[in-house]
This record gives sequence, structure tokens and C-alpha cells, in this order.
Amino acid sequence: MSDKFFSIENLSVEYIADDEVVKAVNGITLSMKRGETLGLVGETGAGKTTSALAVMRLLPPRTGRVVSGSITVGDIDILSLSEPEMRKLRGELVAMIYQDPMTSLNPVITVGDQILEVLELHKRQSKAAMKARVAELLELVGISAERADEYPHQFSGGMRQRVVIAMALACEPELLIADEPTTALDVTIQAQVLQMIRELKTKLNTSMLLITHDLGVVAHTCDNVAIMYAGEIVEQGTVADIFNGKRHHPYTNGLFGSIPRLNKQSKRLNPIEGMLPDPTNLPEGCNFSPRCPSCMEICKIKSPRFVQSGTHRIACHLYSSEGGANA
Amino acid sequence: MYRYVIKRLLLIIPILLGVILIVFTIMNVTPGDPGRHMLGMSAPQEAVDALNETLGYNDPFPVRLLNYLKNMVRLDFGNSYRTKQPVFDEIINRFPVTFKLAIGTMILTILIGIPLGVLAAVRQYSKLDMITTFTALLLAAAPSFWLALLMILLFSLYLNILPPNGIGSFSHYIMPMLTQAVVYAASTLRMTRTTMLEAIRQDYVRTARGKGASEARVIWRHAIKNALLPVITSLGMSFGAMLGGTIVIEQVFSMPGLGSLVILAITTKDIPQTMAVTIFLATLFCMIMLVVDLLYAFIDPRVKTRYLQGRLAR
Amino acid sequence: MNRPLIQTVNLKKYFNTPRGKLHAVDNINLSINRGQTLGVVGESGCGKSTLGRVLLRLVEATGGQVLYNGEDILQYNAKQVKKMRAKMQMIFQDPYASLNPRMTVSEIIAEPIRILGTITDSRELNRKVFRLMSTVGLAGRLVNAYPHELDGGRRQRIGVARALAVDPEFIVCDEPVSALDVSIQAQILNLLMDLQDEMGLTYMFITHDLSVVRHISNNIAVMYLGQCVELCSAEELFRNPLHPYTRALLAAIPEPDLNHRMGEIIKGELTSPIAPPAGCRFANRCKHCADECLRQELSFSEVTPGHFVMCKRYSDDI
Amino acid sequence: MKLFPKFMVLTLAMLMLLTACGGEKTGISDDNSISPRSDLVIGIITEPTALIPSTAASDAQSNGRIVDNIYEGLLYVDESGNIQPNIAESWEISTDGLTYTFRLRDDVKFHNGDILTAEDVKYTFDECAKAGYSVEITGTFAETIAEDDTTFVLKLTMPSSPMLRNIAVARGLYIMNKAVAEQLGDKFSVAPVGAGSGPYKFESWESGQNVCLVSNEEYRKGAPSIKKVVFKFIKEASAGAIALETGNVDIYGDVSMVDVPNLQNNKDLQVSLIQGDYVYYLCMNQKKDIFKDIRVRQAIAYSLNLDELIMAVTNGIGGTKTGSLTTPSCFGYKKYDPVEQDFEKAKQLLAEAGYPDGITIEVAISDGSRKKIGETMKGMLKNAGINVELKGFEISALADYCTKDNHDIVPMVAKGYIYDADSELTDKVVTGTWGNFSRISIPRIDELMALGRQEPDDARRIEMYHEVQDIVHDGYHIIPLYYVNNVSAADVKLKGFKTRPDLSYHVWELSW
Amino acid sequence: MKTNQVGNFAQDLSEYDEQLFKEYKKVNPVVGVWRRLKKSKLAMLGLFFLLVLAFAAIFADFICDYESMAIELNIANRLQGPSIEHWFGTDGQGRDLFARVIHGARVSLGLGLTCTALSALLGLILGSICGYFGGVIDNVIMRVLDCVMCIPGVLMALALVAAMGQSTANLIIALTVSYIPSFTRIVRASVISVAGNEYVEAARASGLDTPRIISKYILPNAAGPVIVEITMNVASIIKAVASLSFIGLGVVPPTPEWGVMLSESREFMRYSPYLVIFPGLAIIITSLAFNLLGDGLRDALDPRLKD
Repeated sequence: MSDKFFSIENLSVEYIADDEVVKAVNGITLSMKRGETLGLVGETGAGKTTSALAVMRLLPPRTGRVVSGSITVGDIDILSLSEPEMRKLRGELVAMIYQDPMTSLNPVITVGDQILEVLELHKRQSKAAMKARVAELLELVGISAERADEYPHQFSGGMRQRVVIAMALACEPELLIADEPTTALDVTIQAQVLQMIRELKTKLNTSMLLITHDLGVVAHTCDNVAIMYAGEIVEQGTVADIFNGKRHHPYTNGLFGSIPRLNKQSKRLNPIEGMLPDPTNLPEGCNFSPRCPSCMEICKIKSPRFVQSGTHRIACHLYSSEGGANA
Repeated sequence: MYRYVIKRLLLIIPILLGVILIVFTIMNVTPGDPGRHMLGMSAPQEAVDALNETLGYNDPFPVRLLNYLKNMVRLDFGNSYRTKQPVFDEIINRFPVTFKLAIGTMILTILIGIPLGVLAAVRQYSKLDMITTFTALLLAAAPSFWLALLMILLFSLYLNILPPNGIGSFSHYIMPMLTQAVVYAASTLRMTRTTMLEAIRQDYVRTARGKGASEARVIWRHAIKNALLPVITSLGMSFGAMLGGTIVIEQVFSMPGLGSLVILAITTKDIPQTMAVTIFLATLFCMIMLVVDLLYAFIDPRVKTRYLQGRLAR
Repeated sequence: MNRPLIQTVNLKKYFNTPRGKLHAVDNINLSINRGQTLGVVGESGCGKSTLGRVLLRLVEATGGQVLYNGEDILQYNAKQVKKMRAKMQMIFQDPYASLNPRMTVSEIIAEPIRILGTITDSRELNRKVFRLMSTVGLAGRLVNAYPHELDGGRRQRIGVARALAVDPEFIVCDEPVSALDVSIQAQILNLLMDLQDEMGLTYMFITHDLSVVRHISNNIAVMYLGQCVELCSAEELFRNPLHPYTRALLAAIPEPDLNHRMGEIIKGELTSPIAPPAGCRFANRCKHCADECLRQELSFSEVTPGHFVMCKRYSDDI
Repeated sequence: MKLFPKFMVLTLAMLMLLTACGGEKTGISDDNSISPRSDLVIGIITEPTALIPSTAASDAQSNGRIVDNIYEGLLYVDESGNIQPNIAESWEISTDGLTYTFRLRDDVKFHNGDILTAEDVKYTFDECAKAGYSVEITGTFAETIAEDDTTFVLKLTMPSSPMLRNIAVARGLYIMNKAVAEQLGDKFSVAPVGAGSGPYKFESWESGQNVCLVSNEEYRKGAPSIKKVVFKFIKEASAGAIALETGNVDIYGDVSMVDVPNLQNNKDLQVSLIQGDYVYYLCMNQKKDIFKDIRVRQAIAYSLNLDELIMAVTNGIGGTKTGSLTTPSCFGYKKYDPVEQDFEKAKQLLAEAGYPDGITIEVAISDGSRKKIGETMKGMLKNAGINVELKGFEISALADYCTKDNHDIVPMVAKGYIYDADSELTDKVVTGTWGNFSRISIPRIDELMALGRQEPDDARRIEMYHEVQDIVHDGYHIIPLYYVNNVSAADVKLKGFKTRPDLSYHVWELSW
Repeated sequence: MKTNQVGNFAQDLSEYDEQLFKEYKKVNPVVGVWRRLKKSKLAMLGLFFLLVLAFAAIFADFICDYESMAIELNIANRLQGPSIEHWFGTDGQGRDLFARVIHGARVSLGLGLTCTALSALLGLILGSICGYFGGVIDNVIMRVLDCVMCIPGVLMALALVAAMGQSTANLIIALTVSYIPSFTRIVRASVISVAGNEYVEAARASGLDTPRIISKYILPNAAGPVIVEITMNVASIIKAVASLSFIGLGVVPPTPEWGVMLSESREFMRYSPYLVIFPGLAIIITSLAFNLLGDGLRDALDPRLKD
């Protein structure tokens, strides 16, 4: 555990909406070494963004609550910090990139000032020094420095995402959380931005938590992968485990089955049946049981425990001892 | 930017023409005549007719309209039937009163309306939100002359610290300003609350929090700037209305403002005076709307770029 | 090979903006045979959605012809357009914004029938709605549900049912799956393909996702800044892409496979579609750009049978 | 509150700034220094329209109230009603009553020092005739001649016994300085500097605020005690009363009747209530068939209880009920007692007139007292089976409506120009006169009124006017309601203050 | 393997027969709005006041007889303070103030609602035309409305009353005209935002003609902000009537209307204050009620605002 730079232990988060409780995250455990990239894969409602907001402690004050678990970055226990202390870390130790570039920037403040604000908050220097740093950052992300005084609406989607990245990396944080950074972008722009993120990550030796639903992006950017379904991690391992491994959690197989492949000319996809679970009343036993093609009796009663093989862990009765049957 | 401003200024002319046509028709089509007003009920009819003749009130409506427009082009708005002086003299010495009152009310409205509106939004559904909204609605709902009379009784009569009516020193303006500000502050408060709620939910507020900005900084540097855009337009409109003078306040506090001039002019069928005041107010209103739009562009860069291309932003 | 069901001849659509004319759709010549699917792929702002809407006359074309069974529907008067709509329908992108929140599922599906269809008797109408719902895999009990009570996948199924209501021949699918999760996306794609097999539907499938378009289309047209830069069969496009932009698109797609190496990433951004200069609009981002690419108009030539491309120097670095 | 440090501090600062600069002493604690005050502030409810004598005769009293103090007439009427010489030392009337010759004083100076001559008198009389405001007086003017500086001759088209009294009372005939009037032109009506010869000179007119007059030190009857008088406009009666109580004004002449009891028991103030010259009366349009029948008019008279009406409309103290149209102090006055309310008799009269189950009539009103009278009538006449429909108008629209004979009943108010039955009755009863809204046309009345105007023998004239009033009273042609009481209040320390029937202020008689 | 998604065509529809259709009752979205509205206590307070007022307005005749108590003159008990038999006391003409306030509710609410309904209706028509078609029509209508907005509302009222005499009808016309511009502006903005949605395009793809698109697709979804404006507007109209009657333009007496009662009895304010307090309170409570309800409705109708 010692070389673990960032780890989440058994984290659970709930939302209180009107009169019902939404169980968004139900006990996830993750960890990352310094400089590594961990891909968090899952569909809408899997609890990816909620986990990220929990790490940044940006859950909506009145309705979002961390029910259990701990989050440590470096040697700091995030959940135990007071609000001012946490505020000092946000943007300095931990930074975040958001999904929709169109709305992530304040439309009435110049791009330069929005980046400058991060420096003002954490690295108080002379005005000139900070301005120079902003120019440097803009060049770093591939935007000419003179455009610092322009406003967000004068930039394309791709350009705006570069500004958000510049803002996040301004204080060279140790942990960067990217919540679907390229989903809203076109393919060619996505390629440019991903390439840039990879270069900056290695240059600044930042460890990154990349949240996405696109397995292709994971294959090209991440070192480790965790697949989430209905607030739980169903499969975890190195990129090789996930992409080249033989045994997979049925949901992972379903995901791979749903993606049309460029090279193979299969006429029909074999998608996962049914619909995403309702977070307010999750099924008994394994959450995936209602949609799982190889669902057994036990799956409906007991929720599966992790079966570990090397770096590869799968939470499914198929492979666990009680299940009896093996692949 | 200038092309746009010029285009907007040119646009005021058709509006003014429309206003003139509507008001001139209403004033001339209605029964009653200035002569009867000036001579009173008991004056004999021949005298009234003679007077009307001298005022040119008896020739047919289209002729009167044409004459009026002809003179107007030569910037001769004619004399008031009542005082026989050029109509704009009356306006010029009454306008400062209404203007001072309007400025004072605007300051109070902004100082009370906006901070409380923001407060109510930030602490939505809290006790504070309930209290401010409730009192705002309560005061806004009270008829203004009821409020004015209560104030006179309290401050002038019992406490004897403020003059009950008339104008002169600044203290004469305090009560009228409060009476008028109450209504506008209440509506500004409610509007700010709504736009703030809207702004707080935007993504860039979450980004700002993600940068480590404190709650106060997020509110006052990021959210409020966007939330105030629509409020500016409504404040502009209210300011336009205020400049029209409030008849009720001017009546209760005996202040010679534009509002009472409008009433006086209409009831005494003083057509040149009514026209002059209406044109003056209409032009002022259009100017204010232009200033508001430019202010809007100044603050919201997205609108500014559209202006630079000369497109009308409505 | 019988005549194509729908064909466009020099189809143009310009929007006038204060800064000049926006060339949304510029001289497009495409054709789709009955029962086939034409994939239209391109990045945002390339005019693919406008092309779909012009075909269905939801947006009035600036020039050119749209031949449906040989007749130019752009000349149709209002009555003819209404009759035409029974044969040509559309499936929309955003499941949340394409259904009227104030109407129930059955009302939404029944609406086109009530206006264009022939069924008047309400019992018969309800029967038809039920059949459509079961066809697209919607549970019967959702009959009186409101859109805001359902998830994205089910809403998109309602959109499909609505399009099928009047038994159309041709459906424009404008990014029907881009707003959905991967698993739901696959279900909808399968549904669309099955419907095509069963009812012989003809699709124009508009999307920005190349892997999805490869899977579902017979032919693919690649669009860039209002122009169709390459048109050929699906296999041909992935096996032998000619236009530099197509190659750049394919290179940029991250395949979910560890030993897949990403191609070389192109630089720069889309230029403005307003009053574009003559010549190749990809020039500013293309490696092989030469002066012959600039200034004069490029032709959309058929280099190999069925494979059109709008580029002169495509053969340089195959 | 750390959430809004900036804004809260800003708000407090602004508020303090606002109140701080309000330092200027509010007009409350006047400097009641030892030496008696020489200034006076009079509150009036409406702003004057113009300050020239010719317009002063009209309904807008505020013109007259100010003009009285600036100008003087040839003659004036003293407290006991006798005509006294003023600018004219003496006068003779020719035997045929057509020529009036006035001998003027030669020492009367205008405010700008010019000597008043017959030229000025001729100019004034001609201007007044042209303006047409007091046509019932100037109607009979034939010619005006200024024989020399101190003799002015007036020729009439036909003899008119009340003419001398008219000349003495009519504000329209206050003498104006011809030179100044012609030189100022339009500005004359708004700033008549140096135009009058009265005790006060015009100083300034702040539109919408006040009119200031200063004393004329060289006034031939002696400089007045009050050196500076400010007529302050206070548009709201209740605000006026408050201004009095707070000492903001020294006199307020348009106090609402509701405030009177409160002012009466305020020891710092003196309240003077007198019966005024204005008479409220009901006109029933006899052009409409229903009112041609005397029994209907009688029924309406019997259904009214004037005491209750006065209580409802003027809070009980604002009016004195009357059965006669003319005012007590008027020449040719005859007293009649109003009819006692008797619903049964009214119903019976209506039944006789052919309306067993009552009638529906429309009462045209504008605002102010007319509106309250209409409202009270509706409540009161219900019991007599008379259903009143009220039709509201804006003042000039009401005049238009009645001129075109569309009205059933309209409450009217009027005042004679002089205390003579001729001016108090002519415009109400003579056929064809504009004010005759009852549309009475009785030849006998017209004949008597014409004769009365030319009859030199006073006793004979009184008989004639009494006969006219008998016809009107017995025929219930017009139902008088009440005389309007005039009330005004002032600071108790003000000496010589009393309310006058014509609501005027003789400021030169006042002193602290 | 053919998944069961695509039910084969010929499948008999037995299990989906008519009865199933009826079994699922139509859950109207209004239920959702009501549930959210209940959450805000202030809105409920507003609604409670409104119900009391509506009750007073409807059952006024049963509570106290109009003719005898509200109109008839009885000088004997004039200007009496609130007592058992006269809860609100009596006015200058001895009429029972409580009766007049109750009957006044009918007139004031009537005026407020009629004027709002009329100006809302015209606003909806003009607003949807401007919003949906835009271009020249939009510009022309908006410029004309600018003219109307430039003219001070009171001038319109005065001129109309001067023209056709004082009557409730003219008052309604005058008030309606001065509120049309603001309504049109709100409807126009709301229609523009709704017309951009894809379901409007889908409606056109199904061959709907424009009037039906506006009435069935655009207006129901654009109704949110308009409904809020309607509730707020009623309050401001009742206040406007009070101000107009202050300058003598209110309803024709003796019709009991709060504004007229208030402005007519302002003279008595210092000596019998109850004459001013009760009508004033009635106006305040009504305006407050409508505004509170309007605020609550704004939050309830706009699901995004729900926290």
C-alpha cells in the first residue's frame, strides 16, 4: 500500500431527492500509483461522476452525502479535511476537467482571467509573473498567448477544452480527474486533445483518473481499468487484463459485444438486454442479475465477492468458489 | 458599434411618430374642450367658443394634425393653452424634480433589491429566503398612496422630522423616494433571486468551485455577473417608467413632477402640453432602452460581438 | 439495378448571415437505392443534418433537385408535400427534445397516422399503435406514460415507432444513437436493421461515429464543410480510403484493441463555412496541399466504379 | 454575514450619506424670534392658470385670490356692502342710465412708478370685454372713452341698474398698467412685474411650487404689515391640514370638512367657518318627458332629506340647507324653507303621475362633491321607489354631455358675480341661457328678468325677482340643496384673519 | 438468433386489448406540478388566501345583502368604529364597510381577472405570432408595442375615460391595453425558446399545419412563464385600479371596489383609520396571495429549478 499515491476504500455515496434515496455509489475500492492513469469505465448512472465529485468534495451540499469509506491523496485523508483546508487543495493538489466545454467556462470573463484565478487562489505572485505563467500555459495547450483576452464564445469546442485543461494544470496538481473530457468533441479534435493530455501527463508526472464510457479511449490512454455498473466495480485490472484477458464479467463481455468493430464485418451486434437499473431500488444479490445472460440462482440472492487472479479482479459468481462452475 | 447606435436612433423616429399619432387622435377625438376648462362650468358658451377659436381648436381634426406635425418639424411645439408659455418651459423646470426622485429611487432599489435577491437565492428555501420574499411582496402589494399617507403621519406629524410635502431641501425627497423604491426594490429582489438560482446551477460555477474558489468569490465574481444581465433590462424599463413621474406620489407629496403635469395637461385638454410631455417621455424611454442595450453589450461579450456586426440584438 | 429511390442533383442550401452566405450544403449529388442504407458521416458543422432536413423539405433548398422515384419533390405544392410526408419520415437525435412532453406515448405515435394516415376508427388506431409499440419493443403498459417518466432508450424507441406509424418507404435517421449509452445504442441499431430487413425500408443514416456507420450502411458519404468529399461502399471506404480527410478520420478513431496503433493526427481546426474560398476546403489542414488544390473548383469524379472522390492528389501516399 | 462584506458596507454608507446631506433645516421650527414675523405662507390647493385680472373672474379661485392683492378696481365694496370710491374719486350716471362718468385720482402709482391714467382704465375695460370672461357685465358695454388723464366715460347699450355694483366687485375690471401689459405680451399673464397698483407687487412664480408677492412700500393707503407673502400649492387637502399643524404653512383655505373638527380643537390654530356664496342645486332636464310632469319633480323634492345629504357629502359642517336659489346677502333674496322628506307622499305623487312602481332616472356626475351627492341620492331615493343610475364623467365631458341635453338630472353649483338677483338667477332660469340645465322656458320669467335688469326703482326690482323665485319654487323647476360653507384655518397668532364669502385673502389687513 | 425485440407482425394482439388501454389511467403532468407546488409553504399560504377571497366573492350575497347593507344610506350610524354588528365599522354614508369589502372582492377580483385574461389572450396571440414567424411581422408588432409602452399607462386610462365616460368597461379597456406589451414580450421569448425544440420539427415532419403546431405543440409547453406572469399581473392590476381611482378614474360609485373605497376615504384616515385599513388590507392580501402563488408556480412549473 505504501507506494499507493491515491486510494479510495469502500466509498459509498447517496443522494436524497424529494422523498427517495438514490444509492449512486455502493462501496468502491480503487488505488493508483503516482504517474499512472486509471480508467473508470461505465454507462450513464454507473456512479462515475459521483465518485469524482466525492474525491473533489463537490457533491451538492444539501442532497449529496458520503455514507462510508475513505479517500486519500498522497498522505492526506480528503474526507476529514475542513472546508477551508479542502478548498486550498482544490486546483492545487487535485484538479478536474469537465465534460461539456461549451458550458464549463464563464461566458463573461476572459479566458486569461479564468486561468489567472487559479494562480491567484494558490500561487500568489506579482501580476506580471502570473500573466506570464498564463501565457506559458496557453502555449502549452496549443493556444496562441495573444488570445488570452478573448472570451469563451470566440473559441471552438476543442479550443475551450484546451483552456479547461490549462486551467486544471495551472498549479501542476498531483492528481488530475478527467470526467469524459473528449466525449463532446469531434473525432479528430478528440484525438488531438487526448494526445496533448498524454504528453502533459508524462511531462508533469501527474497521475490521472480518466472517466469515460468509450473503451477505445481507455485502450489508448490508461494503464489500469475499472469497470463500474450500478455504483459497484464489477471488474478491475491492467489494460492487458481487460482487453486481452480470457475471463470477463458478463457485463464487460456485453460492453465489448455492443461496440461495432471497424475491422470485423459482423452483421449483428449482441447487446445487453433490458435497461439500466433504477438506483432507488437496486435488485437483490448481484445488480447485473436481471440483465445477465448467464445468471444463476445464487446471483439473485447473494452479491458476489471479488475473485482475484494476479492483477485481475472480477466480482461474479461464475468464477467464485460458491458458484462451482468455472469458465 | 456606432453603426448599430445610429440604426437604433433612427428607429426611434417611427416609434415617436406612432406615439404622436395615437396620443393626438385620443386627445382630439374625446369630447370636452380647453375653452370650457379654462373658463369653468359657469362661463357662458359664447366665451368658451371664442376662446376655442383663438386656440385653433375648432378646425377639423386632420387640419390640426397637419399643423401640429408641420410645427413640430420646425421644433415649434406651440404654447400651452393654460399658461400660454412655450410647452417645454414647463417640462424643463418640472423634470429635475422627477429626475432627482427617479435617481434616488434607483439607488435605493439597487442597494436593497440586488443584495437581498442574491441572499434569498443563495439560501433558497431557508427562513431568510421566506422572510425577504414575504416582506418584499407585502410592501410591493401595498397601494403606494396608502404607504405615503402612513409615512406622512408617522414622520411628519408624530415624529416631526421630515417635511410633509413640497420640494426644496433633500429631506423633502426622502419619503417619496422610499414610497417609490419599495415597489421597484421588491420586483428587483424577486427577479435577482430567480436569475441567481439559474446562474448558480450553471457548470461554470462548479468549475469555479473546482478551482478552489470560496463560496463568496464564486457568488460575487462568477454567478452575479451573469445573473445581473436580465436584471439590467428590467431596471432600465423601471427607470423609464419612473421618469414618467408617479402621479400618486406627486399628488400626496405635492411635488411638481412630470406625472402631475401629464394629469393637469390631459384633464384641462391642454393638447400641446400633453403632446410635448408624451414626446419628451417617449424619447427619454427609447434613449434609456438604447443605453440599457449598450450596457448589456458592454457586460455580455457575446452580445458585443453581435453588435459589432451591426445586427439588431432584440 | 433499378432506379435509385431517392437522388439529389447539385443540391445546395445557403443560409445568409450578416457576414455573408453560409454554405451549409454545397452541390451534393447522392443516390440511395430502395432497401439500402446510405451512411452520411462528418464532423459537427459539416452540414449533414441540414442535408437530411432539406431532403424532407423541413428546410427549403437554395438550389438543385431532389428526385424521389424520379419526381423532383422540391417543386411539390403544399398538398403534394403532405402526401409525400407519408412516404418519407425522420428519426431525431435528442431523445429528450424530440418528444412533446405534454403528450402520452400512444398520442405521440398516433399523431402522424391521425394526420397523414387513413385509419379513422379509434379502435383500429389503438390496435395499430399497440402493434407498432410491440414492433419497436415497448411494453404495452407504457401506453399512457409521459416521456419524462422514461429513460433515453425507450424514448428513442418511441421516436422510431412514430416514424414507422405511416409505413414510410424512406427514413432519415439524424444521429439516432449518439445520445445513448453503448448498450442501448446496440439495441437500437439492431432494431433499425431488423426493420429494414422486414419492411424493406431505405435509410439515410447521419452520424459522426465512423464505427457505427460502418456497421449499418451499404454506402458511405463523407462530408466536410458542406461538400461531399468521398462516396463509396462501406467496405471500400475502410479498405481503401482515398481522400486525405477520410484517412485522417479513420486514423483518429481509437479502436478498443491494444495492438491497434493510432494513425497520424491532423492539425488545425475547421475553417468558417461562411463564404468559403474556391478550391478544396480541406486545404488548410492537408499535408499534400498544392496550388492546384486552391483557387478553382474541384470535380467530384468517379475514380473507380462506385468510388467518388473530390481531390486531385489523393493517390500520393497510399 | 461574511458572505457579502462588500455590498452590506456599501448599503450602510449610502444610507448615511443620504440622510446626512439632508441637513438643511426643515421648515418646521421657524425663527419665532422676538420681533414679530413679517412674512406669511398661505397654502392653496390649485395652482393658478394666469395672474391677469380678466381670467380672475373665472371658476379658478386661486387666480382671483392672488390677483386681489396685486391690483385695484375703480370702486370697492366695504364690509357692510356699500360701494366706496377707490381709484375713482367720484362718479355720475346719466339720467337715461346709459353713460357713467368717473373722476379718477391723480396720485395713484403703479408698482413700476407710472401714474395710473384713464388710458389704463380704458385699456383694462376693452381687454376685459375682448377676453369674454365676464361677458354678463361687459355684454352691455357700448363704448369706453378716456376724455383726459383723470376722466373716464363708459357708455352702455342699455341701462343696467346693477352695473355700478358689477364694476365695484368684478375682478375682471381691476386696472392694469397698459404700458407694461403691451410690453410683456404673453409673459404678462405669468410674470406681471410692475403691472398693478395694489398693496403687493409680483415677485416670482415657481411653477408647481409657489407664487411670491412682496409689499408695495409706496402704497397710497399705507404700506401693509406683512412684507412677503408666499402662496404655496398643496394639492392634497389632508396634506394641507398636516402642513398647518406642522407650521409648514400659516393659512390653508381648502381644508377638507373631515379635518375641521380636529383643527378646531387645536389650540395653535384658529378656524373660521362661514356660509359661502356657492349654491348646490338639482336641475331636472324638462326636455325629457318624465320631468315635464310637476308631480315627478315634486316627488323627487319630497324624497330628499337635505340634513342627511349635507352630513354625508360635507361631513355635516360643510353646507347650510336652503330652499331658495339666491344667497341671503343678495339683493332680491327671498327665503323659502326646503320641503320635509316624506317617502309616502313621494310614492303617492309618482303613482298619480302614472308611475305606481317607481321610476329609474340617470344622474350625471363628475368628481368631488357632485359625485358624493349622486352617491347619496342613490342611497336615499331608493326608499321613495326612485332608482338612481349614476353616470360618471370627467368635468369637461360632463359639460359637453349636458349641453347636448342628454342628461336627466345633474347636480350644479354656481355663484353670482355680485350680490344681485340678476346675476344669481339669470344663468339658471332665463330661457336659452347656457347654465339653464333644467331647460325652463317660461315667458313670464324671461319678461320679468329683462325688466328687472333695467328697472331703476329698487323696491320694484325686488318685487319682480320675488315673483320669479315664486314661479321657480312653486313649479319645483329647480331643487336647491345647500349653500357651501367656506372654511379656512390659520395660525392663532395671526391677527385680522377671517374667511370671506368669495374665498379671497386680503393680505394687507393681516399682521402678526 | 432473432431476439424477441421485434414482435413478429402477425402476433395476435389479444393480450394488448382495449381493457389494457383503459387500465393505465392517464397520469397528467399537472399532478407533478401540484406535488412540487405543495412543497413551498408560501405558495400554499397564497392559495389559502385566494380561496378565502374567492369564497367571499362568490357567496357575497349570502354573507350580507348587497342593497341594504352596501348601498343604502343610513346617516344615523355614520362613521362608527368596528363593532359586533358592523365588523369593519361604517363609512361616511353609514354603509356597512364589511359588506362593501366583501362585495368589493367580487368587483376587484373580477376587474383583475378580466383585464389579465384579456391582455394574456392578446399577448398569447401576438406573442406566438412574433415568436414563431419572426422576421418582418415580429419587427412590426414589436415596434407598435414599443409605441404603446412609451405612452404612460395613465394617459391611456385618462383619455379613454374622458372619451367614453367613466365606466368599468372603459377601465378594463384602458388597463388591458397597457398590459399587452409586457405579456407579448414574455410569450414571445417563451415561444422562441420552445420553437427551437426538435419535437416541433417532428410535428412539421408529420405534416401538421402551422396553427395546429402553435396551439398543440408550442403554447402548452410555453405556458410556464405565462402562467406565472398571469398570477403576478392580477395583483398589479388591482393596485393600478386603486391608483387610478386616486385620481378620480375608478369605477362609478356606489359600486364597492377596494381602490375607490380606499381613495375616497383617505380624508378620514386620521380620524377613522379603519376606513382606510380594511380596504388597504384587502388589496394587500389579494396582491400578496397572487404573488406568492405566482412565485410558487414559477418554481413548480420549471422542473429544472427543483433543488
